[in-house]
Amino acid sequence: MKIGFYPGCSLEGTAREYNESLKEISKVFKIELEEIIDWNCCGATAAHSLNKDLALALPARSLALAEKQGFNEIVVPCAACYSRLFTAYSELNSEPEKLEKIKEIIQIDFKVTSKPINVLEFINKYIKPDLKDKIKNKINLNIACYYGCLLVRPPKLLAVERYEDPMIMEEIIKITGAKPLDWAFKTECCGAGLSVSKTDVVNKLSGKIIDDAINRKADIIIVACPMCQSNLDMRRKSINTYLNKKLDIPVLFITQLIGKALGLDSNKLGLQRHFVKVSPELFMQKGISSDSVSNKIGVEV
Amino acid sequence: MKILSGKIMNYKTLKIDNLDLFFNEIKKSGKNLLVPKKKGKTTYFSSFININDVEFNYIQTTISPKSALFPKVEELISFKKDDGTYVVTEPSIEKETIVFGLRPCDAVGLEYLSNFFLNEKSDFTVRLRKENTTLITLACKNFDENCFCTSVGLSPASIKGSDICLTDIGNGLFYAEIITDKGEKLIAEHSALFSNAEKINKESYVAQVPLKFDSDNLIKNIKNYYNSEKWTINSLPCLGCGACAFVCPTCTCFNIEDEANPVCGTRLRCWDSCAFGIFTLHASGHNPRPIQSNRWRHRVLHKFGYSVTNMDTLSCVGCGRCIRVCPAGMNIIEQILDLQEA
Amino acid sequence: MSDFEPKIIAFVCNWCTYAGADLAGTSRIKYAHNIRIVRFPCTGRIDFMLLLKAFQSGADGIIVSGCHPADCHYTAGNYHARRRWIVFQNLLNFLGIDTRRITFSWVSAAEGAKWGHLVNEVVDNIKKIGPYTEYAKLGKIGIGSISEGNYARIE
Amino acid sequence: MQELNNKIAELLTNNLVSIFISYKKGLNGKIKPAFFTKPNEVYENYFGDEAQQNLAVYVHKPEVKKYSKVGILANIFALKALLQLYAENQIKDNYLTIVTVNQDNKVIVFADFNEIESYIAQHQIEKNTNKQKEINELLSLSREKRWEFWVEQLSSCIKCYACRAICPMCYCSKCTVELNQPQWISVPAHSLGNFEWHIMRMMHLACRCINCQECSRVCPMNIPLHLLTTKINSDMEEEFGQIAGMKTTLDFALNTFKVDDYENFIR
Amino acid sequence: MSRIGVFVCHCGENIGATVDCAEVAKMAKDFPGVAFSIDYKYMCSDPGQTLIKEAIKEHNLTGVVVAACSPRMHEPTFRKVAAEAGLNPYLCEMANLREHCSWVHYKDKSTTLKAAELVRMLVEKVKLNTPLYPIKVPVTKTALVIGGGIAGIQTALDIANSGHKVIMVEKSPSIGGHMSQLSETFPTLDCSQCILTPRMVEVAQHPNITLYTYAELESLDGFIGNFKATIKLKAKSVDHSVCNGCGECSAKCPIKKIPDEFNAGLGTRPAIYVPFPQAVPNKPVIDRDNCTYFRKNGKCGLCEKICPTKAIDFSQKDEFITVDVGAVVVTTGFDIKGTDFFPEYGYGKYKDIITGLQFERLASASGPTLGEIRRPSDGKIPQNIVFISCAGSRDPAKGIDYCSKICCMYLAKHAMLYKHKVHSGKASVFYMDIRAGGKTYEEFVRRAIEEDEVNYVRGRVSRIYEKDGKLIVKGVDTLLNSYPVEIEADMVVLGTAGIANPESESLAQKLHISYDQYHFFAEAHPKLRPVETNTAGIMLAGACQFPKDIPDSVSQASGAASKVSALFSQNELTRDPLIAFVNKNTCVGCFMCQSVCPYLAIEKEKIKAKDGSVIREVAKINPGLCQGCGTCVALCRSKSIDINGYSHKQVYAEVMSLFNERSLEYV
Repeated sequence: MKIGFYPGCSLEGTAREYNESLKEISKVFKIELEEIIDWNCCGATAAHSLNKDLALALPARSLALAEKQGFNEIVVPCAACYSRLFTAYSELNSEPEKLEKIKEIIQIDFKVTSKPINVLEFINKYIKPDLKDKIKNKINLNIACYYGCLLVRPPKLLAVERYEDPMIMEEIIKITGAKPLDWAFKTECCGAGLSVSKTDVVNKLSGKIIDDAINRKADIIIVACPMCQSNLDMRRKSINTYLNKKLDIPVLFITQLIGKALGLDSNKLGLQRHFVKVSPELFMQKGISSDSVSNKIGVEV
Repeated sequence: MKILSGKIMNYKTLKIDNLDLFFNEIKKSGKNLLVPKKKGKTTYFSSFININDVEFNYIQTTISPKSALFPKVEELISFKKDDGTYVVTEPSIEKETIVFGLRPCDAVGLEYLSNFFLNEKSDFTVRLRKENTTLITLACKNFDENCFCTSVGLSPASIKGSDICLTDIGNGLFYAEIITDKGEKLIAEHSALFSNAEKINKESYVAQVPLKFDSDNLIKNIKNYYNSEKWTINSLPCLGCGACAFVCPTCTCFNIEDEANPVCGTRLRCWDSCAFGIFTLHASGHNPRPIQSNRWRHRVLHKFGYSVTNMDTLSCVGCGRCIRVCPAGMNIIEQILDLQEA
Repeated sequence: MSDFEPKIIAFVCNWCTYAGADLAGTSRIKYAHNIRIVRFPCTGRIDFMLLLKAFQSGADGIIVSGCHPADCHYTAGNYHARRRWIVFQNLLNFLGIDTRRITFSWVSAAEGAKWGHLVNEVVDNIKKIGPYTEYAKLGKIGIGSISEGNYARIE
Repeated sequence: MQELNNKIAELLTNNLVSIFISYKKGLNGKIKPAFFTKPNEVYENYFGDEAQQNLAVYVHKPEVKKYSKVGILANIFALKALLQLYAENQIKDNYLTIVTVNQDNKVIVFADFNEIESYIAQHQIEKNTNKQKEINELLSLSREKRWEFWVEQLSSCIKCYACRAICPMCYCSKCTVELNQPQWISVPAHSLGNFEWHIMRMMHLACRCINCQECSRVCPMNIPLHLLTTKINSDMEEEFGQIAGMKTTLDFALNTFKVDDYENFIR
Repeated sequence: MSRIGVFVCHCGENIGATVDCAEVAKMAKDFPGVAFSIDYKYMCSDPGQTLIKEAIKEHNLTGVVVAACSPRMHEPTFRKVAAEAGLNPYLCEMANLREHCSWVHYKDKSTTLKAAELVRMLVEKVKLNTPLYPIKVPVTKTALVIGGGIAGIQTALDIANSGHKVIMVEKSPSIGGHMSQLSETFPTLDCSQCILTPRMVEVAQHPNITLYTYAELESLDGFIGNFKATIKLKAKSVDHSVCNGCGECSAKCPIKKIPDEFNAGLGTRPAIYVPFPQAVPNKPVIDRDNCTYFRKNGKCGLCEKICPTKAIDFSQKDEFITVDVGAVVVTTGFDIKGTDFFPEYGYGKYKDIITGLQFERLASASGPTLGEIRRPSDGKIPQNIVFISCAGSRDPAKGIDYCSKICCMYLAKHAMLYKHKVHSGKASVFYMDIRAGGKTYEEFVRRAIEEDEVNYVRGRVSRIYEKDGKLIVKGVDTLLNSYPVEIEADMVVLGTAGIANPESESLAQKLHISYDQYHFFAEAHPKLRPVETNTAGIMLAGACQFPKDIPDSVSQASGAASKVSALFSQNELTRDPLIAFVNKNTCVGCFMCQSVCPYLAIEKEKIKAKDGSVIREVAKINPGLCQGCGTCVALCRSKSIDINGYSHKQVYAEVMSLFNERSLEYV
C-alpha cells in the first residue's frame, strides 16, 4: 500500500530520526510512504501573516502535485506543515472562489482531493489496528506525551476532541505497554515561534515543560512534531543553564517509541542522533519487561 | 333529415401550381387572406404571408375558422373621456377577408353560426364580418376516426355555406364550384387564373366518411334521453374545460366584459363555454347545472336537440374537433351510440 | 423624453417603510413627486397580482418595500414576502417582463433619507428607460378577428 | 396487465373500492380514463405507454368523491401528485386505494402515503435536459426577444382552461379567475388576460407543481407551458432546495422561509 | 351609492404652502362617489372636527377621507370624530398629504395633482370600507405561573394579591429555585433564605394560589384569555395529605449517596428526600430513578414500613390535570455551564475547581460544610483562592457571546464572603471588565477591593493545572504590561456562564413562543414589550428570558404580574378588528396558511353535514390571536382569506385608482 508523503524541511534536517523511524515502522506494516515529487515549502510559519494568497498557494501546490500523483491521503509528519496543508485543504474545499484564484496562481488545475493527515492520524488509521499483534518489546516506561500547539489546533479547523487535554498519543502508547502520565503541559507552548529571535523565552517555556514531566516521574517525553522535539532536545543544554538544573530526560518521537516496541534497531530509528542521549539501559533494564517475547534484540546506542 | 345543399352558379378549374399566384394576388389587392398554418400539433388559421407557411396536410384544423366571424375577444364599443364628455365609438371592419382551406363541414358550421347571430336581432359585428368574408372551402380527400359529417347529414362534398368550393381532382387541378355572388366576384377579380369547366361528379374525388350513427333516430328519440344514466358515467372523464366549445365551429356562447377606468374603456365580447362550472352560476349562488354530467348533457342535447327545436337544424357538423382536442378523451360519438344502445 | 414624468406606485408596509416615508416628511427630505404610496399592514400582505395590476393601470415603475429581515413587526411577514419576490422576479424575468421597473427594498422606520434616495433613484432610472407601455398594451393584443391581428404572432 | 386486471377486479369484488380509475381504449383508439365500478368491466382496462393522463386529477371531482372508496391506477406523476395532495390535506383518510405498476411490471398497492413517499424517493424522474436546454436558450436571449416570444405564445391562448382542468394541483373550488370582486384576472383572452392567468397559475404552482406537464400536453393552442413549469420547478430547487411531490409534510417554498434565504435584488 | 366626504387640511402652512388645498378639494368634488368636499386650515382643531361632524350629519356621509397628515399621527383622532358623528370609525381614512406630499415636494402643480390623486386613492378605498366593531374575547381570570423560583413566586404573589387566581407549577419537589441555594445576596449581604422563605410560605398558604410541585406543563392550547393547560403531576410516591413531614423516612433510607441537586452536587441525599430543610412543601418525594424499591422490583420498601402515618404509596402514578387559564407567565429560570465545559481548566477533572453556585453552597450555613469554606477534594480550608469571571461568557470563540450579567457581582460577593470567613486567606479575581451597574453595586465591588483587600487582576486565565496539590492558575495581568501571572491556588471558583435551561426549547414549543439563538425565551419587543412574548397572553419573568439578578427578576416578575392583572381587570378583551377572516365557502383546506401564521391563529374547522359527518375541513382564524399581518391573505390561492381594513377589494381599488392617464388608452 502506498500513501503520499510530504516530509517538509525539518524531516530532512533536524528531524531526520523522525523521518527514519516513521519509514521504519511503516515498513513493518507494509506501507510505503511515497514522497510527493517536487514538493515545496509549506509556508510555515511566516507566510500566512504576510500574504494570504502566498500562504494558500504554497501548500496548495504540494496538494495539487499529490493529487496529480493520485494520492487520496498525504502523511505530513511535521505539525507546522500539517497545519498549513490542512488549512489550505479545508479552505480550498469550502471556498470555490479561493480555489479558482489559487489555481490561477499555481497554474495547476486540481480539485483538492488529497487530504493531509498527521502522524497521529496515520498511526491511528494504519498502525494502531494491528499494533498489538506486532509488539515484540513491551515498553515499561512512564511517559509524558507532549502535543505542542499545532497538532491539535485550531480546534474549529481540526475538530480534535479535548484539544486542551488530548488523549490520542496516550491511547496509542498504552498499546505498547507504556504508562501515560497525567500532566499539565501537554499542549503548552514550547516557544518554537521564538526559537530564533528570543531563545531565553524558549528556554523558559520548554524548561517548564521538561520540569513538569520530570516532576511527575516521567522516564521519557514523546512528541510528534519536529519543532517540539528540537526545542526540548537540542536546546537542553541552554535550558539547563538557564534553569540551573540538570534535566536529562530524553525526548523521543512517538514513531521511535513504537519502533522500539516493534523490536526495531535503535540506529535505524535514529536514536543515536539525539542530543540528550537515550541510554541503552533505558530500554534494556527498565524498558523491557520480563514478560517480553523471547527473540529480543539488544539495544546499542 | 334533408341533405343540406346549395345552388351552384358556375364551375371552373384552378391549377394547383397557380395557388401561390392566387394567394399573392389576393394579398396584393389589400385583402386579408386566412390560410391554415401549423404550429406543433396545432393547425389554425392565420394571415397569409408565404405559400411555404401554408399547411395543406391536415384532416381538419385544430381550431375552427369561426374566429373569422366570431373572434375569441372582440370589441363591441369603446369610450373615451374627451374634454369632460365621453365619446363612444363602435368598431368598424373595413378590411375584406378571404378564408382559404376550411372544410365543407366548417362552412356549414359558419352558416349556422351566422344564422344564429343574424336571426332576429342582427348582430352588428358578426354581420359586418359576414358581409366582408369570402369562404373558399377545400373538399376533404382524407378523414379520420373522429370525422362524422355523414352521420349529421353532410359529406365532404357539401357546398352549403361556402362561397367557392375547391376539390383536388388530380392532374394538378382544383375543381372549383362557385356558389355565391361573393365567390363569383372573387373569381372575376382573378379570372386569369381560372379556366372554365363542366360540372363533374365530385364523389370519386372526395373522402368517403363512414356513417357512425343514425341522426334521424337520434333526433326522434332525443327527448327520451334526457334522463338516461349514461350521461353520468360517460361524463366522468370530463374535467370541465372549455376546449370543446372553443374549437367548435358552431358554439356561439359568449360573455360580455367591460374593462374601463374613469377616462377610457371598452366593452368586450369573449367566448364562453357551457362546460365551465360557473357558466350557469346564478348570483344567488344557485347553479342549475351543478355537476359536470349536467353540462355535458346540455352540450350534446343542444347540438342535437335544442337547436333542432329552435332553428330547425342540427348544430353539430361532424367535424370531430371536440373529440380530437379533449384532454380527457371525451367522445361525442361514443355518447350518442351509448344513448341509442340503451 | 425630457418631459416624461413616470408614474411610480409604491407598495409599502405600515410599520417600516410607511413610517420611514413619514420620517422623510418630518425631516423635510425632498424627493421626486412621481411616487404614490399604497399602505399595507406588512409586506407579507402584498399580493403579487397587485404588481401586475399596477402595470396594467399604467405604472412605469413599482417599489415594494418593507422592514429589513429580522425587523418585521409581525416577526416573519417580510421573510415570506422575500421568498415570494424571489419566485416572482424569476418568473417575470423568464417571461421577458421588464423587471428593471420593479424595485424591491428594505427601508426601516429610521431610514427616511434612504427612502428619499430610493425614490429619486427609481424615478431617475425610469426616466432613463422611458414609459412602460409594453405591458398595458397587452390588453389590445388578441382582440378582434384574425384579420385584425388575432393570434398576434409577431411575423 | 393480467395481474393488474386481477388486482382491480379483486378490489372491486371485495368492495375495497367502489370505483376504480384507470385507462381504457376509446372508440377512436385513443387511450382515455376509465371508471370501473364492476369487476366485469375490468377486461377493458388498458395500461401502457400511451396511458399518459395524470389520473390524480379525478380525486377532486365531485362525481368521483360521491364514491366512498376510490381506487386509482397511478403512474409516477400521479403518485407525486397524490402525495402532494395528501400533504395539502386534500385526501381524506381511507378514501383512496392507490395502485401502481413498477418498472418490472409488478403491481403495487400502497398501504399509506409514507410508502408512496419512499417509492417516489426510489424512483426519481430524470430531468429532461432538452427542456432545460430550451429554457437556457430562452434565458440567453435578450429580455426583449423573450418578451416577443412569450407575447406570441400567450397571445394565442383562448382561455379554455384545459391547463387548469387537467392539473391535479388545481383543485380550488373557486379559482381566482372566477372571482370578479375584484377582477384579479382579466376575463377576455387578450394577451393581458392571458399573461395574468399564466403568471398567476405559475405563482400558485410554485413548489406545488409536480411537473407532469399535462398542461402542456393538452393545450389546444400548443403553448409551451412545460417551459414555465420546468422553469418554476428548477427555480424552486435551486433557490430553496425544494421539489414538490416528494414528502408527506406541508413545508413548501412559499409557506416556509429561511432567515438566510439568498436574494441579490432587494436593496 | 357611496356618499364620501373629503376634508382637506392645510395644516396651517405645512400643507397649504405647497399644495393648493382648495384646488384639491375642488377636484375631489368630481371624484365618483364624493358627496361633499371642503378644505380647512386645521382639521384636527376643534372647529375642524366640528366641521367634519356636521358635514357627516348634514350630508349623510357614508365615508370620510381626511386629507391631512400621516394616519400614524391622527388616524385615531379622526376616527373618533367620525364615531362621535355617528359614523362607524372604520369608515374614516386618511390621505397623507403632509408627510408624503407637501413636506417632501416643492410647490408645484404636480404636487397638487399628486395630492388630489392620493385623495382619490383613499376615496376609492373608503368606498369599500365596511363598518367594523372591536372584537371581544372573554377572559378566564386565572393565571398559570410556570416555575417557582423567585420570579415565579413574586409573579404569583402579585397576581394573587390583586385578587386573581394563580396556578403555580414547579418541576422540582420544592419551590424556591436558585435563590434558595444562595448564601448571601449582593449588594447587601443579607441571607438569601431569610428573605425568600417567608415568600415561599406565603405562596403555599395564599388562598388564591394553587401550588403544584413536582409537576410539569404537558401542553398548552388556546389563546389569550382562554388557554387550556394540561399539567403533569409526577408521582411523588408519598401521600402528602397524610405525611406529616417527620423525616423518619429520609433518615432511614438505605440509599444515601445520590448527588444532591440542592447542594449543586457537593453533598448527597437519600432516595426519599426533601430537597432542603426549608422546602415548601416540606414533605418528601421518592426519586424513583434511584430508589431500590423501584429499581429492584419491590425490594427494600423500608420507608413504607417505618412511616408512622403510612403515607408512602409506591403505586402512585403520574397524573394529568387540565386547567383553564387566561394568562401564562413563564418563570423557568436558567442554568449554568458546568466546570467540565472548560478545556483549559481541565474539563472538570480537578475537584477543587468549582462553579459559583457550588461556592454558594459552601458559603451557605445550610450547605454541606455548614458555611465553612472547605475545598471539596480534602476538606481543607483554602488559603489562596482564585475567582475567574467570564468563564464561558463573552467568549465567541468557544463559549457564548453574551455577558451573563450576574457573575461580576456574585464573584465580588464570594470574595468578600471568603475574606470574612478566612481572614488570613488570599483572594484573587481575574476579570475582563467589572460590570457593576446597579444601585450600590459599584460601591459593593469597591468594598471588596478596598476593605476586604481582594486582589483584582485584569486579565484572563489561560490554564489551570494541578501541581503538588496546588492549582496553578496561569493568567495574564493586562494592566501590568501584560505580564504573565501564576497563582498557586488551593481552590478556584469559576463564574460560569448563565445559560438557558436545557428544557427551554421543548417548553417554548409547547407554549408556541419563540426563543433566541441561545434558547432564552424571546420577548415581544426588546425595549417596549420586555415582559410579553409574541404570543398574546404569555408573559416572561426572570432569568428564562436572560440571566438577571434578584432585583431585576423581581421587578420583571412584578411587571409581568401587572400585565396579567391588567388583562384580568376586564371581563372581556377588546381587540382591534383589523384581522383576517376566512370565506368558508371557497376555502379548500390546504392549510398552507397555517404554516405562515406567526401567531398560530389559524385553526382547522370541520364543516359538517346535518347528520354530523364531516364534509370538509376549512381554515378558521382565531380572532383572539390574529394580529392582522395579512401574510395568509396574500398566500391563499383561492383568495378565501381576506383582511379587514386592507381587503382585496380595497387594495385593488387603491391600485386601480392610480391609473395613468397617459398610457391607459383602451380605445
